[in-house]
Amino acid sequence: MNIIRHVVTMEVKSRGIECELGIITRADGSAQVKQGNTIVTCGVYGPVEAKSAREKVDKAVVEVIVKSETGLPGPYEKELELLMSSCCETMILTHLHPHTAISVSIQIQSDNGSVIVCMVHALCCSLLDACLPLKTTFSAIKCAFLSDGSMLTDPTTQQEETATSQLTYIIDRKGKLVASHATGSFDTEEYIKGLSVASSTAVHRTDFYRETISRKMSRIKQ
Amino acid sequence: MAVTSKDTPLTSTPFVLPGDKLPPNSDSANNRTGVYVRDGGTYSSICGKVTDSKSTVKPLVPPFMCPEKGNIVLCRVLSVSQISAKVEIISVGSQVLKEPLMGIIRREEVRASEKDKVSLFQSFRPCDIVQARVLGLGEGQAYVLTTAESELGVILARKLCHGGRMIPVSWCEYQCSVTGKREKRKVAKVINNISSN
Amino acid sequence: MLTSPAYKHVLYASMVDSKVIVLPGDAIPLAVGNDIKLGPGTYSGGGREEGSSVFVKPGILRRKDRDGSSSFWVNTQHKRYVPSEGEKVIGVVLRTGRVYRVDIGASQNASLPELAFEGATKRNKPIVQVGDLVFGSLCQADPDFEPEMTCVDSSGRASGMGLLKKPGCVISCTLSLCRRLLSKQCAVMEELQKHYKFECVVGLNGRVWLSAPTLMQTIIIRNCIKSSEFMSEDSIKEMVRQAVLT
Amino acid sequence: MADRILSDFEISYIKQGVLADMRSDGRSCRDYRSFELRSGIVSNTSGSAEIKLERTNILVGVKAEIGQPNPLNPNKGRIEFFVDCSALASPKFEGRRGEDLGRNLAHRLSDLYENSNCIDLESLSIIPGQDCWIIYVDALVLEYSGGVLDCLSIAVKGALANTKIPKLTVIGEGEEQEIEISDNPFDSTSIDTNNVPVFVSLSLIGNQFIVDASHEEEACSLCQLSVGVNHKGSICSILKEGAGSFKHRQYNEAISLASEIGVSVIEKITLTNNTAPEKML
Amino acid sequence: MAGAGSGRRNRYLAPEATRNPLLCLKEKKEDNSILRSNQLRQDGRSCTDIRPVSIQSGIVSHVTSSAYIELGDTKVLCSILGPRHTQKDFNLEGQVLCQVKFAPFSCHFQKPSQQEEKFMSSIISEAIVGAIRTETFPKLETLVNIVVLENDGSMLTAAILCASIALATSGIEMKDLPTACTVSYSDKASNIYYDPTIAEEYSTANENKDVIGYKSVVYLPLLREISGVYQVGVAESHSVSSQLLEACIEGGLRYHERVRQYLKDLA
Amino acid sequence: MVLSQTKMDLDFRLLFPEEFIKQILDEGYREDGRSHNQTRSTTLTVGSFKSADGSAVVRIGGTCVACGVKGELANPRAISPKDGFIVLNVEYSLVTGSEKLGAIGGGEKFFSSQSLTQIIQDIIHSSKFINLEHLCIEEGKICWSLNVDVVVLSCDGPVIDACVLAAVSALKNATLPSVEIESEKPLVSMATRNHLKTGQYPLMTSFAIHKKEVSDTNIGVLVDPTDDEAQYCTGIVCIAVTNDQKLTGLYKYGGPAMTSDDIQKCIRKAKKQATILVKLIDNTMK
Repeated sequence: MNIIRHVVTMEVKSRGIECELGIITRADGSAQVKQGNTIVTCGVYGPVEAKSAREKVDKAVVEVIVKSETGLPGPYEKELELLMSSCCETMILTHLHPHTAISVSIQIQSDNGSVIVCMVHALCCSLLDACLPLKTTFSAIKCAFLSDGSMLTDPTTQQEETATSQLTYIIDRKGKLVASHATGSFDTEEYIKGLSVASSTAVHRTDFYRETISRKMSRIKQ
Repeated sequence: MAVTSKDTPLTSTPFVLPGDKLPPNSDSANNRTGVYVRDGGTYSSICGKVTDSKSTVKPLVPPFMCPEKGNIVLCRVLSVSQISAKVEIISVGSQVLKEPLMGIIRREEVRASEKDKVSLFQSFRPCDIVQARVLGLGEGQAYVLTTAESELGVILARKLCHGGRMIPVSWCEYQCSVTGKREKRKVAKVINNISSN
Repeated sequence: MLTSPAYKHVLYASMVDSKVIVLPGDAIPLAVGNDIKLGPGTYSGGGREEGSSVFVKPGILRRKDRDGSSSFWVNTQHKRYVPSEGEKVIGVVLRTGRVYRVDIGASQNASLPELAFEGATKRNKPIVQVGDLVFGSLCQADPDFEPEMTCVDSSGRASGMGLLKKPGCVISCTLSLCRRLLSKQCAVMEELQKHYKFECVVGLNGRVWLSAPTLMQTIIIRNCIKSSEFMSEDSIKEMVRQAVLT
Repeated sequence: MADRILSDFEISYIKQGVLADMRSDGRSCRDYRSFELRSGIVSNTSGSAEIKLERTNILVGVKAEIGQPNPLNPNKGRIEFFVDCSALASPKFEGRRGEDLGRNLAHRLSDLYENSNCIDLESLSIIPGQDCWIIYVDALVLEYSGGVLDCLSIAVKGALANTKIPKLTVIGEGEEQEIEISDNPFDSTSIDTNNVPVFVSLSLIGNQFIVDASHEEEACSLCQLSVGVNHKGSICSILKEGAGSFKHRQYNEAISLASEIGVSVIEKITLTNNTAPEKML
Repeated sequence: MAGAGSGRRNRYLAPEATRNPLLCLKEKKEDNSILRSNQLRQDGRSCTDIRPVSIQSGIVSHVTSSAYIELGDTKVLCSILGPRHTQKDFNLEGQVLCQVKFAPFSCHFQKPSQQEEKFMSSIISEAIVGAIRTETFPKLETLVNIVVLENDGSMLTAAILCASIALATSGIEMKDLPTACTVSYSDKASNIYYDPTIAEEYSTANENKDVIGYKSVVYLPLLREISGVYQVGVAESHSVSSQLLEACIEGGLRYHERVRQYLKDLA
Repeated sequence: MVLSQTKMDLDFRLLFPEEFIKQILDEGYREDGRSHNQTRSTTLTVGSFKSADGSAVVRIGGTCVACGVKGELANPRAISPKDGFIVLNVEYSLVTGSEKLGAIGGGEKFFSSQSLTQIIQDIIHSSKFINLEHLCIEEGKICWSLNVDVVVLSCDGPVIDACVLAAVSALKNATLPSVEIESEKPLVSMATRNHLKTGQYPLMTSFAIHKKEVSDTNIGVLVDPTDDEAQYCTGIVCIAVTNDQKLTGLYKYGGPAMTSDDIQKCIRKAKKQATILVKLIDNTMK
């Protein structure tokens, strides 16, 4: 299973994404994404029976569980779950599978900065692997602004500590903003600059997804 | 020694609290709404102003009416299986329930004629609005409902995602205004001009 | 539509056999044919005219032109079975009673009425225990309701459907492999038929039932089918020949 | 308490019995069932007692240990209660229901002992703010047939009377004070429990309160009043449980009845305590 | 938040070994006697005065009904979740479940333990259920949720009054509106303080010698029955406790008038 | 009750709440008559609970949130001897009746209490509202640990805005007694109480965004959405602005994709709303 390193040139310096599909055999769709040494594994269990208490009549319910490296899930993981489930809710055409549940479990294996970006890519790859009906593919990028105004993309943990603001954008293939998680103190120009950088990488990420899918499909000779 | 709290006279002031004495009225037929009888005297069980005929109380807040046998209820279909359809009762008579209650329509109670050849899949779909009559309390969690009369059944078929309106075409079919697709339902004969009873 | 960057390296004119990978969100090229039929993997956004029809599943774009109208669909490779009407599936009986509950690997268990077997009447019904394998077709599969199975075709005959009573094993594989096993010129099946005499039932929900005279043969057949998914035609022939020798 | 399903006829039978002041086991509404209290029966505890009231059987063990005082009142000792309703007593006790009932009883007891300051807690303090005696009272309900709160309070009173706290001397002063416990088992002080109150529960059946209701009577009673009474007959704690409600007059009669019964029960306890020979197991 | 560390359960935990500042006070409070020289209490009320009562209803949205009451500084909020389905087993009689919770900042020293809250919930629910016509909602349950925002004495009174106002505006049929009152008393009930504040209420923590106990009674004024009693502290004889009962009933009736006045203005 | 034509519109709201709200939003109205950019009246009362060192109650339309700050003495961590602690927790109180039955339109909350806790803690930390060093009494030995407990009493709309406002005004209102150390033991004197030193405080505004049926490019934005509107709009944007107009948090959860000028429109609205709230805080704090 050769892994294609996908290094994006331009001024968007990113640590390069490596993705492996089908990691978890029992899951309907699964993916492990490595960015530098931030590693996230995500398993998707396609339309399954929903618990009658949470069952929705007209659309599928999305349940996301996030587990970080150590310890029990606390408020930090709960907030990431909210971000991921809101992405799924808007991207998946849930009204095609009423009365069912789509359960996603995300395990952060090692966290060395911009973990949300890695989680989003793992989520998108595993949804593609599970062939759930999606409106569009989506990807993410994280920009950290340092005190001297310079911008770092895809920062590691050390760079994140020194940064004054960390802006994470989740964008669809046309570069429009699907979700965002921005903390630290910044102003509008910085946010918009980060957003324009993010949307410029949208096309590269789509090609990356196309590569991953074609690698999965190429194992089958028509 | 016992506190001689004044015996509550017939309430001169029009406002009544639960427990205040009401003059005994003859028609104790509708003794359900806001009045109850205790060892002889009739007492009010809700707060409100006493109406001029001094027998019923205009309630401050409409009292909760639990679905009784024979009430007509408006409910929304939740899920349909082969033997029964689970519904969520939205309003009882003209009183809107603050929190929906569970109801169930069994296969035998869908249609009056040829009961056993009914297929629930052709009678209801989730998100339909159904008018039914309460058969009884039932022993489980849900109330037992029936749509065996001609004016009971699906009133409004569900809204399709592309906004088309479903128009009843015959006693057992709805047609979508946009795509023209026909869907089978147990249609209620809705007479438009009769206001709610 | 055509000039959008997603297609800059794709030749759209002749793509019957060249592999074109489609991602969710790619627009369907309306400019080519006049009326378009959309198969699985596409979504027409609810029938609005200005054609917001989009591909929603990733996979290989398949296209077939027949007398002016071209139909598009996407070959995907996934495991979770979504029931659709008329497909023949293999299920495991979970609960018996007036209506059997059968697990067909979908989001809801299918219901199989007691009398839906060939020649079944009130008195003599086939004895079915929990865990039995049933091969039947889905007579009703609507996303809102539970799927319903029957083992009788329209004229009341079993035509191969019913309980799989003989000893055999079930392998679960991806849905695209099952479809290939059912296609006429399937390499691995032809090869295996030359060497062994065995019975094989393919359910479209990703389950294949095999029964061969000896255990050894069953295992060989099982491995050949499983690994044939990732090989080309001739390498399959080669693989089967070696397997048979050992 | 552990509920027991009664048919309507049984309920009306019991009600008429109460009206005629003649209950099913021959007692009048004011009679207490005879009970037998034995103390000093468990060896490795500082004090213990066991009570048998008709078919209710409760075993209480008391252990005294040295620990931290409660920061709110640093110069006082502490009493901790724990009641365990074992599944032996009735099938309804396994799992959560037994625990809930046990916790309620323990809370009721600690509420009584804390608020009616019947035990001189200052004497239990060793070094104010640092160390004090903590009395752990563990009760085990072995058999259940009504009146469990009363028997529990009687058994605890008996066990506390029987408790031996070893003498100890404090060496050194200022910061590091040492405690040295004398190992001679005989020279030990005991806790003064004469004004420890006892619970009397009254159950309302029909419109009359009866004392010490049996299991069946408890099941068909509308509500219960549990009254803590000490040896002088003064009321230490009152709590009404159950959904029923009663008139003003009934309440006053019930409270005066309770204080009489309480005094007579306490006399019976002190009687059995002194006469019971010290059983050295 | 460098200080607190990442939470392990669904809450961030305070660091260990924290001490309440009230426990290490520099200057001791000298006079903690209840009565000032002119027979008035610290806040200028006479022994039988009750604190000003202010009531609001309909504060919480998306619930059947709600009420908020302030007795002086004691603030209690109650909401009723109307007759709804119950997961419990089948029971023809309607169920009433009451739950009391204290806000984390509601008490000066420590928030009451979970067992304490359960004990108060059982007292309140058993006092209220007698006044509700449970036969009008068979097979269903009604939830009475009470939150104490600040506890400055006679918390049980505030909770009962708040629950009865919320029930009155919820449309659930009732036999009677329960009312309640709390009094604290000194030795041999020489003087009885109506509606005591937290300082005047007896508790082993504060060392005021004057007060030796308190009693709260829940009363059904129109049925003229007592549906809840909780007395703490040593009362000399049963006549003392019946004297306290009369004081509570008399206070309860005053609160009942105040509630009737409020509901009348509401109409 | 046979549905007659006149009763249809009332029951339309009851039977198909989703379509009803979508239709109203498309025509530019709102269920309670407000325009899309109009917020509901915000009332803020401070210092209402005597049992807490600092407290605040915020009411935005139907939403009501109470917050109390209680200080406790704790010993600082070895790794950060100069830092005190701020332990912030948000919880939905029992009164909100959060566990609702009913499949469609069930009232379950968009933000769970844990995610609210995390967001508000991030915002207050990143806006440097309170410097932890100010909470230190004696380095390495004794420091203050502030328990900030936000209790949501009623939720009908932007719970997160009310929580941030409540936490900020409670911390600004909080006064801590002065403490001296005598032979290793802290002595607290209640006589002199001094306020906390606070920097820039964050203020949150949230918007519900929905896709206009007419043209799917532009996005409809609702300021200060009620619970029903937030439920049926597919996305929520929360923007935190400090009182000196710098951004300190921008969270977008789901909903239609937005271009950068949509976002700038929201940021401008958020800054305008923040100035209103700053005025409100200033005149309540006086």
